[in-house]
Amino acid sequence: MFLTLVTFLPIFGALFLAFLPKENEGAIKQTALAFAAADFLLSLLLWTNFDNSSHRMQFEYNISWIESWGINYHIGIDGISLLLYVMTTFLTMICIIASWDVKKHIREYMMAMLALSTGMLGVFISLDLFMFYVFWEFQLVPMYIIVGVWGGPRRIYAAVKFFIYTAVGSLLMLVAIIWIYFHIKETTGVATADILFITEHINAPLDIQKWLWMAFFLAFAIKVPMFPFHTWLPDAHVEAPTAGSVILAGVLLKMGTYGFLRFNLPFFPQTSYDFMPFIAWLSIIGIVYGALVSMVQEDLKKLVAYSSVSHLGFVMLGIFALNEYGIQGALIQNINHGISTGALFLLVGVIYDRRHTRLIKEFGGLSKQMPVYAVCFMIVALSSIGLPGMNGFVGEFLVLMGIFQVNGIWAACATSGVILAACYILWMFQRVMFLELKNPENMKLKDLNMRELITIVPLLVLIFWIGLYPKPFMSTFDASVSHLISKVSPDNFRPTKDHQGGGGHHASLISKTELAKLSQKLQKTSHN
Amino acid sequence: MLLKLTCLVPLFPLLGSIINGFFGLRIGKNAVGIIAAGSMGLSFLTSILVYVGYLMLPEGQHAYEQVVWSWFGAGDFHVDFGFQVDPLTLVMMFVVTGVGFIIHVYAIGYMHEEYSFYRFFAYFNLFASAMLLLVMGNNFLLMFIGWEGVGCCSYFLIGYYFEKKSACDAGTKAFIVNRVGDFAFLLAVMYIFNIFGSIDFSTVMHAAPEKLIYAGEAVTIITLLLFVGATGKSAQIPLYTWLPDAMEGPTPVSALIHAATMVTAGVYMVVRCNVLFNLAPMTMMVVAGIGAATAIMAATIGMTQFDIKRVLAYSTVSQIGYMFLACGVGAYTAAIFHLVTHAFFKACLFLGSGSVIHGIHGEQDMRKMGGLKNYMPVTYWTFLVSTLAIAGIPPLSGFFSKDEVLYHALMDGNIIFWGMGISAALLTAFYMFRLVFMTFHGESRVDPHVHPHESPKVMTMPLVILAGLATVGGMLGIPLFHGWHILHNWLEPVLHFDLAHALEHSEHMLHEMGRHAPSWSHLLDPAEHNIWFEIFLMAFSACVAVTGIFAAYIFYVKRPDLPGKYTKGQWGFELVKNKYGVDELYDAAFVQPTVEGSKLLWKECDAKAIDGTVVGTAKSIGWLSKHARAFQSGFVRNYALFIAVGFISLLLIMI
Amino acid sequence: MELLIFYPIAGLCVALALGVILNTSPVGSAMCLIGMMLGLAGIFVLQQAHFIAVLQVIIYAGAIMVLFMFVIMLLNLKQAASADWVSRDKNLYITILTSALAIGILYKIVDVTFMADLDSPAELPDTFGTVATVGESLFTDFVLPFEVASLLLLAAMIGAVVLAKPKLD
Amino acid sequence: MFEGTVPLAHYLTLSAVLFVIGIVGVLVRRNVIVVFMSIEIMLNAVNISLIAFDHYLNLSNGQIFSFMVMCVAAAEVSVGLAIIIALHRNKPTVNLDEFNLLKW
Repeated sequence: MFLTLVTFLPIFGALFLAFLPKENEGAIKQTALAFAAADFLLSLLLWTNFDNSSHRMQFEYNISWIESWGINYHIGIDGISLLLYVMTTFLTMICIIASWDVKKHIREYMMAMLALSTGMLGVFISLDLFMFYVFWEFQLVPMYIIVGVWGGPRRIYAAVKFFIYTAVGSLLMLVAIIWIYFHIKETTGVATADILFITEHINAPLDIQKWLWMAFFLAFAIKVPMFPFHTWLPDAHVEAPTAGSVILAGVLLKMGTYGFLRFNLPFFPQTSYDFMPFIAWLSIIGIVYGALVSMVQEDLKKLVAYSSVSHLGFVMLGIFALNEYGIQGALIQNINHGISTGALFLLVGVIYDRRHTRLIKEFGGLSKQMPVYAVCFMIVALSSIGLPGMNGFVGEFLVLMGIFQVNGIWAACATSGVILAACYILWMFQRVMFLELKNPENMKLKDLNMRELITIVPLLVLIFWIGLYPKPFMSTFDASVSHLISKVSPDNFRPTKDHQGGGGHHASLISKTELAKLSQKLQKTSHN
Repeated sequence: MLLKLTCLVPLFPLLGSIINGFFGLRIGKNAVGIIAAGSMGLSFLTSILVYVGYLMLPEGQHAYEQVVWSWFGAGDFHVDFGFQVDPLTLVMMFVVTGVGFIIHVYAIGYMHEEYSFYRFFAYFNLFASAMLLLVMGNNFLLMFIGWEGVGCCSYFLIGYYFEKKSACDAGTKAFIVNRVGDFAFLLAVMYIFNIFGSIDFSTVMHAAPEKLIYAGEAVTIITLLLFVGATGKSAQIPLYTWLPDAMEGPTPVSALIHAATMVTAGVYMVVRCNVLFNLAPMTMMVVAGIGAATAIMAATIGMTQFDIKRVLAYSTVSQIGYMFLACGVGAYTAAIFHLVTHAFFKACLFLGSGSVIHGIHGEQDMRKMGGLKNYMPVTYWTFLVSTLAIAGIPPLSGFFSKDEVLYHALMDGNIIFWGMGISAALLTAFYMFRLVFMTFHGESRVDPHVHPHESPKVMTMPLVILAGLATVGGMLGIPLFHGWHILHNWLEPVLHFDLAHALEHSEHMLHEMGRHAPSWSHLLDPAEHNIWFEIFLMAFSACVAVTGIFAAYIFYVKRPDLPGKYTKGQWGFELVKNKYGVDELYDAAFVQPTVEGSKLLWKECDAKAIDGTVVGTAKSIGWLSKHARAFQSGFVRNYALFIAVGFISLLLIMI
Repeated sequence: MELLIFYPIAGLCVALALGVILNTSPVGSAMCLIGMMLGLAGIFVLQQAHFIAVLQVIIYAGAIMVLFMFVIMLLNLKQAASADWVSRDKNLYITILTSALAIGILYKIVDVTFMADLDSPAELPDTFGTVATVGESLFTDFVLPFEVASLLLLAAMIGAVVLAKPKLD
Repeated sequence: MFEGTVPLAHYLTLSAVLFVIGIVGVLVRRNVIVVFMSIEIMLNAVNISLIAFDHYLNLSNGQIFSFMVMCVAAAEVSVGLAIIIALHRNKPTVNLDEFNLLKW
């Protein structure tokens, strides 16, 4: 019940705001912030009461919703969703502070923000497929409104593209959900869409599994977004208001990766294993491609948006390493990306607010005019390129190590993204922050004010915290990941050692396997 | 227990950096300087305490590990935030904190006019802290924190004058080139984990002989990757191009980062992983070859440059080449020995050049110097001492260390390496004295408006100390009395390697795999140590050094017109002067294609192909709808027509 | 003999029907339509459906056509300014399509009709088609539809009044 | 040659021809009155068929039916013409293409 409260508190806040007079902007903002902050604190309470050692769903609550179809209001939280959940409430709070200066329709803006928050939280806690789908679609609406109403000049185009693109994927997922529902009904005799139940009992035939997997894949891959489904992202990011971009990068994209972990992997472990090379290559292409394209962007937000494609490539790669290093790395990288990219968007938003442009060539030499800003930007940028000691490194390294266990070549290709990340971030940083302060308009820029500092500093603290001591974060999903791995580990599906002829999925470089292979050959010859 | 203080060593500079970074503007320049240098001094003193603590370790224990906290992990992977104190670490700690302290003091004087004094020292302290992490970390990843941390600080310090485009470019270049090396390093670490299931130095080094096959594929790849990482950080072929550009930073930066400490991190890393390298003879060949080639190539470029700091930069590249040459032939002691002496004399040279630049108000072109020895005597004499040291004149430190490298190159390597080394030594003596003669001797070519002056005490004192160290540093490893080689005995626990044991294991493993082990017995023959031969070599190389100096004397003091005459119109000279066009080559081969390709990728692939497909789908649906809309014309007659068409088609089909 | 009467009347009816749709003036169309209906009444007589023939003349040719004429007069419709027949490009293809369809269906109907293997016609009693026979079945078997039809007419009447009257306010 | 009664097929053919003429009229004419008249033609064509079958099978149902058709025709015409008048009052034209509000 507590979880329900935390989840729905923001939308109650939104309803409450609707009754406030439109003119009283101060009260509106303060109320919105109060709700968001309360929600964040409550979610922290959730975290402190969370039992790290268990992989089971916690704070579970299950009552019937639509009885005749066996659809339940079933919620719960486990290690995989906990951090995302807390990050959602956290970023919502930050975003509300960051949008303090919104001029147009402030009340509606705050309402949309709070409603969005509930939508996103719902996605992470739903344990019923239909409920999940409802939340999944529901959060599109406030986001669509936020981009479409408070966005930049091409906001309508971006909003529509965002909405339709993601909805197309979700519809296929709906088909898959319905198929699964009837399949479960047929095989077990229980009409239910309960995710936990399905995870236990689903046993779809392999050829159909492939299609179901693809349907889920499309919905999540668009959301993540994986190459080549990423083109909605730059448009949406560029046009969205600052807070919208932060939420988009920080949480919405994570829903895609969360989906992979919650559905694709546990429902279809065999197919996930079969598709591993496919995903790995898509992710690697995404990593390199996102970085390369990011490098030549002229618009700051677009640059950051493309860098998201690259970063999310790492997350996907980690998930489909299908081992503990990879998935843990992917989960922490999820959080890292939310923090770093969120902070980058906030910082870009700061100069956009002041100068109303995001073109890199308009800037230069800002670090002279705005030293505090420059330092913050620098830290965030370095975290984004994965400097060890900051958060990005922990995730990236684990992901790469996970994938290295699977295939050394993949790891090498993906690691090249680390070089390219340095290229695009540093080049951008140089052009924006360094060089001479030439543009007269930039000479009047003010440094960060108190409110902006309040939004950035917590993120900076987290950057170092996760970078230096990620234990409190990583221990939350330790048990859940181990449990997941026990089900999806490739060892369950790899042909037994006797048939291991080519060993195509395994790094040919690894001496352990080499050893094993040779010893088998030896045995065979001795038998003959 | 004194060893518990270990974690304080990197902490002091970090604190200094934080204080200076946050409050530097408010507390004033003097306080900033005191905090910065003081934190380094404290760090140095703590290092001494740690050293004492280390000496008090019980017999047989050669390393102390201190785990501060558990950093991160997943599954069976686990990495600690822990420090390790062993002889190698201690040597490096002393170099970093000691030389670092001296350079910090110097920088107080050198940077005094700067507005962002505090920023400089914040970065500088941070660098020292990162460097200490690098040398003190007890596992590869902690080393990597330091490894990247120093790269990052170097980036900021090179780009310290961020309003200058060349400085920014140089910083970015340094970072990115370093990243290429880091990429390889990371892969190596992952590979190591894959094999050993751990990335702690002690575990890996201990298990290496049992888990890796001598000259096997795995160890060769690991060491090659590690070495690529080292080439990035230590500016070796093919990743050396960033170092000369890095001279855009303030001179103390060049002295500390780009001469004494950071660039030698690669050497440190190779020595740290000596067990792995010992198992990979092929990599060793590569290391030695690259080292020798870099030594000679950088020396040739150094002869043609006129920017005083660039000459020193190339000289640094060249000297690090020596260190890698030493590593490559298995003479790790020699490498570390040269690393230490190089830290002394090269720091002194850089600081001296800084003093010169400071004295003539920022001029760096040697063609606009000359005759400065009368104006700045202290600088001159210290500079001369260090130059003699680097040129290899006995009994200064450089002579001993370089000679040890060359001796091992000949004995454990082959005559080609030795030949390359000795030619590089000749060139070194030549270009270093060219530098001295052009700067301090002859006619003054200084701009008449500039009045050269000696630098303040705070700058000259460090010079004197470093010159002193450069003079006596050779005592660490006088090779003549073999049992008395201090450094060698000291490093013995780290460098101890039982080849026979490793080979035995390899044979065993190969046998298990059903392969036949090649004959390795010749590897176990002990190398003969001929003291007279060594003395002969020493004498020979001293003669070579003197020859180089004499040639420089002829060219730049006696007949200053000669160089111009000989070099004019020579395409070879132009090529060398343009650094063999490597920068341009890299630019054309890597940078431009990447940038242009990315633009193409963005404009053509992303915007047109991928987004075009998406938008195209939407548009074609729109187009269809637009035309389908014509059916809903609103004219009743049209609707009637469709009813009729439908009706008739039904009729036609059904009847 | 019957055939001799049938063919001229049928031909006339077809010609007049064509006249209805080809005439440019509504009045002309209406006149053609009256002619066609009278011709059809003749056809009905030929089929011995005397009652219906009479009704045809009274209701169609009389009442309905008069109504048409009234409306035409009321609206003061002159010859259309531009012939609406094929005035616009778009109409051309509609016309072609329609005609093609029309020919298609015509062909099909005629084809089917002539292909059908029909029995010889039933013997007709004298009472066929008289008012008495029709009236009898109308008020016995079909009394409910008959009443419904009257209701329909009533509704139509009211509807026509409501629709056609000018707004009250 | 002109002996005997008219075969059923001839009546039906006449009916079909008239019906098709009616359809064409409805579809191609734009004058709303003429369209109405074309509808009348179609109704009449149907009547022919009904009577012809009656005649052929000796029934009275067809006649009843054509009687009903006439009723409907009368009702339709009265209401339809009323609508036309109402429309004409709103928009002084009888051109059907002008009445395209259905498009929205």
